Amino acid sequence: MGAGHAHVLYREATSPVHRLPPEVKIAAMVLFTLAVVATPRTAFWAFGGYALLVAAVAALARVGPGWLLSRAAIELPFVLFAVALPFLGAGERVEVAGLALSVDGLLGGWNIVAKGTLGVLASLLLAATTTTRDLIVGLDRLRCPQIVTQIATFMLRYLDVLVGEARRMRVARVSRGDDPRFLWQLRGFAAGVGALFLRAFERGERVYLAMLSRGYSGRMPAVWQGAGAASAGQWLVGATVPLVAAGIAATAVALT
Amino acid sequence: METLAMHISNGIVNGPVAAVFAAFALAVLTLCVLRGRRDLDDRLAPMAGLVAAFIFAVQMLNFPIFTAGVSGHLLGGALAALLVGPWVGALCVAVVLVVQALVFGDGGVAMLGLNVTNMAVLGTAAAYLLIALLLRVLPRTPAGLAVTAFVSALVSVVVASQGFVLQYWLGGTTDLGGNLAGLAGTMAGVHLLIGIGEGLITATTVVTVAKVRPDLVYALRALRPAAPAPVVPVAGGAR
Amino acid sequence: MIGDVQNPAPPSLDVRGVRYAYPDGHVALHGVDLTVARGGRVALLGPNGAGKTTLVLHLNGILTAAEGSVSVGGLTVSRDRDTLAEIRRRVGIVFQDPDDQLFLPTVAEDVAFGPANLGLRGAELAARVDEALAAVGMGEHRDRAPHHLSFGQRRRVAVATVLAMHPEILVLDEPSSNLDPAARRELAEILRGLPVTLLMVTHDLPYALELCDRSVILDGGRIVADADTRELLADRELLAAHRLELPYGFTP
Amino acid sequence: MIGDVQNPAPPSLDVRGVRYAYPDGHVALHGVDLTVARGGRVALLGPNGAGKTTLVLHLNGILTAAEGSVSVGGLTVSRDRDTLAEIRRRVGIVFQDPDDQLFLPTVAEDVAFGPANLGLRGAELAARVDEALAAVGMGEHRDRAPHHLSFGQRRRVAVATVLAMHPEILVLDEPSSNLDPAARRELAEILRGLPVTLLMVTHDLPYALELCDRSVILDGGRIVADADTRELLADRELLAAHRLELPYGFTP
Ligand SMILES: Nc1ncnc2c1ncn2[C@@H]1O[C@H](COP(=O)(O)OP(=O)(O)OP(=O)(O)O)[C@@H](O)[C@H]1O
Ligand SMILES: Nc1ncnc2c1ncn2[C@@H]1O[C@H](COP(=O)(O)OP(=O)(O)OP(=O)(O)O)[C@@H](O)[C@H]1O
Ligand SMILES: [Mg+2]
Ligand SMILES: [Mg+2]
Repeated sequence: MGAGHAHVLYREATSPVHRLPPEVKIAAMVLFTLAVVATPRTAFWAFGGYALLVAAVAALARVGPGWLLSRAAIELPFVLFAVALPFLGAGERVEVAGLALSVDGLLGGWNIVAKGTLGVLASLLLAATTTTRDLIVGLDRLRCPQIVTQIATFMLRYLDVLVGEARRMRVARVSRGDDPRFLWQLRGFAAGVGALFLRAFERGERVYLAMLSRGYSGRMPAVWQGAGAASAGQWLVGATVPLVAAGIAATAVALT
Repeated sequence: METLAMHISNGIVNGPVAAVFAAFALAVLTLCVLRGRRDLDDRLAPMAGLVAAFIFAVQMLNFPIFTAGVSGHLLGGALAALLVGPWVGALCVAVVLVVQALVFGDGGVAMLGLNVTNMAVLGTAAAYLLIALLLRVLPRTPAGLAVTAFVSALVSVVVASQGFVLQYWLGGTTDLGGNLAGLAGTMAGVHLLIGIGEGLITATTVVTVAKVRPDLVYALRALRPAAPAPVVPVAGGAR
Repeated sequence: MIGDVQNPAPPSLDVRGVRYAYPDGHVALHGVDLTVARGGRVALLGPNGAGKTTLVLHLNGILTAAEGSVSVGGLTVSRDRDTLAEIRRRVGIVFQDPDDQLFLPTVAEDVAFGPANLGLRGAELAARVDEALAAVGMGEHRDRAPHHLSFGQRRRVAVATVLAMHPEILVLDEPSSNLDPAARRELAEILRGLPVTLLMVTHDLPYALELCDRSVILDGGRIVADADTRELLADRELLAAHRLELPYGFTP
Repeated sequence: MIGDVQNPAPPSLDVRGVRYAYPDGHVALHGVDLTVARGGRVALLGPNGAGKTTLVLHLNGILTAAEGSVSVGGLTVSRDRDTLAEIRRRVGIVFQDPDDQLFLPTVAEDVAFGPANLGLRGAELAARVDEALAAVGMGEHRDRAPHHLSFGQRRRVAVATVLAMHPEILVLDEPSSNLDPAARRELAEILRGLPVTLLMVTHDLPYALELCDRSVILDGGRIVADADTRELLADRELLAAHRLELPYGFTP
């Protein structure tokens, strides 16, 4: 069992973006997204500007476009919702390729695709350049209540415990002649889930008690906090992205 | 048939409505932090982490319903409420949503207030109210607990889905006109099915835990003081 | 062993040139060759991290060699489901960590799991379970949860789960660790009485001498010695080169 | 010890009438009394399931006795956070299962976790980590993931995590199991050189004799014997009554 500080989306590299303290990256990412969402949907040029900004950060962070686009597929359900909107929307209709589509629906669909995609790309960039541990350190420095960071710390660690215990259970079964293709082909998916839950809890509880035995008091020791909190300079560097985005958004609002 | 997932992504609901719900969610979560601190002892801390991890893991399993690409996933509010209580439970679900929004892009960051309101606040609250009611009226048997878990999970999922309908009605970026009722119906129908799956998983998980470690089920400790938890504060460390 | 016309029965275990690297790139086995004849009793010795457990996990296809092959009674381990099932029926492995072995809600269910998968039912199954639990002295704990037992008790149940399957080939990874001295001796008595091929990983050299006439030393992912146990244990220099030592006051 | 006016220093460990039942109702300790003076070296012996691990977990407040009390250097274990923190600073426990102990992504970080919690930083912290890893011979694996190590390697790291904290009282639950013979001896040498109070659970009686001058036997949740190790090991009848036996060919 390990605390897997490098989650699946983390891209090991050294880049200026990787080196930026996590609290700066989180704040920049959140503010950027807010600016995007606040932009009127008809200011098409603004979204082009945001896309350029994302591309610039991705290049700085050495994250390739292929990786970003394949991971952005998580958004797919909402893209489908967006595609359905022109058919469902009310009001004025236009004829496109023989289909009567709602203008409001078309714009709504565009709105969701554009803002959704930009938001997903921004969070993927954060994920690609920040370990989960740094993420928690960042939340901690942004004054997130300790109970929340503590739950988050344990959550990330228990994901590994769950995976580890599931693996052990599978090895135990197959070596004694069972032949399940998936976890849920066990005598009922749910029964397996209940047992896995209990096992993972008891393992995790013992680990937690062992941590207490080594002086853990609800917060990871300060050395874990990496290079120390962000300096004013780093905040300034990090602020460029949301500032540019805010500029674009303000112009767009003023123009429409 | 459109595709729906519970994580609202950026741009579906307009900014002002999102902001109002963000303020609402923040206020409720602050209350949860204050109340949750009292609950979170050596037994609940690892349990809260596991509940969050478990919800995180099952939310990753998006599963298709019907044939037409409608997908949904489990929400976990009832499981959290049963195992760690309403306050810490809501925090657990909220933590899952925050981490998913920050690093997986699952659910827009700007829509976090909406998602937290639906899944962490409405879902958990509805579940806990039902749990409190059902545990008092149903017999104190594993079957009673299973029914409680099943029903509260089912209802909480449907309630959470109607939260989305409400928000869309208030601030949907596209006017669906008469289709809003259709949206409400589809959401309820789809989430009834998801709720059945969620109910089954919640019930078996909670019953399994209650059978072996009744001291770990918050709802049984808090709502059935007649069966006192063992005197030991920290349970079962030894192996 | 090749071209052995006198004895056409294939060896119980035949490991040839097995190389294995863990997913993180760490190479644990650098070409291991090992043959154990039917009914043979072999101790697998070696320092921590030598690759013993890794080798054991190849014997029933839990890990699959990057190079080389493993065969069990003439059947080559492959990804084919039916072959794997048959191999897992023949080879019983007691894991080093009992938590890798036990997963059902009660001890009795856990012990019954293997034989039930072999098709046993009803009275026959119950008899297997009772016999195996009695052998390790855990009969009175049959209805308890395995994860609520002490470490040594779990190890005993882990042994019982495998004994209950009556495997042809028994592979034990550190079976005596965490057992109390009486349980250790009782286990040795049981193992001596079983008509099986035995491969036992152990750091307890006197225990190896007690149970196995042949010993191999694995170090750094390679077999570095293979001899009669008594002779091997007498070679202090060889032992010392591989972090093995006889306990104080013991002479083989 | 009560009214011991000659020696005002409180005993390192003082366990009085401790009774404990697990949440499932299983009573593991039925009133245990045990006192270990400062600098004492005591082996805790007993059959599987006797309650040894349960007792160990009481020594730093991980489990809290239903009845009775535990005090460490005069400080009574209670639920008070500050007292608990101080007690956990003094008592270092090596758990029986290394998987319960290791949880960080790399070996070095895991070893640093305890001392960092004690407030150490920078070069001092690094020195502690290096020293502890060198003591168990795992220095070269410092950047590997603990869950990618062999069982014996993990046990060594688990020992290092506690050594790095420089506890006043060292409690080890079966430290020698799964270690190769050389590592076993090296651990004994380290333990002998440490100026600490030592309580060691073990099934390995010669190891107990090597390291501890006093031994207690726990059986069925009660202390049934407490004596000089050599004398205790000479009492075959007593040993046999509690499933303890000396290995073949060994005379204390
Ligand atoms: N899951 C894993 N991932 C990567 N490397 C591993 C993994 N498991 C073991 N190793 C490495 O492979 C080598 C062999 O490990 P193995 O567990 O086979 O040793 P062993 O001989 O069983 O040791 P021990 O006596 O300590 O049980 C070791 O160097 C170990 O660090
Ligand atoms: N988590 C648990 N829940 C319930 N009972 C338990 C639990 N852990 C241990 N027990 C029981 O308590 C008793 C004492 O267990 P303990 O682990 O203290 O034994 P031990 O002396 O350490 O044994 P071993 O030598 O096998 O490690 C045993 O009967 C065991 O079955
Ligand atoms: Mg091994
Ligand atoms: Mg024990």
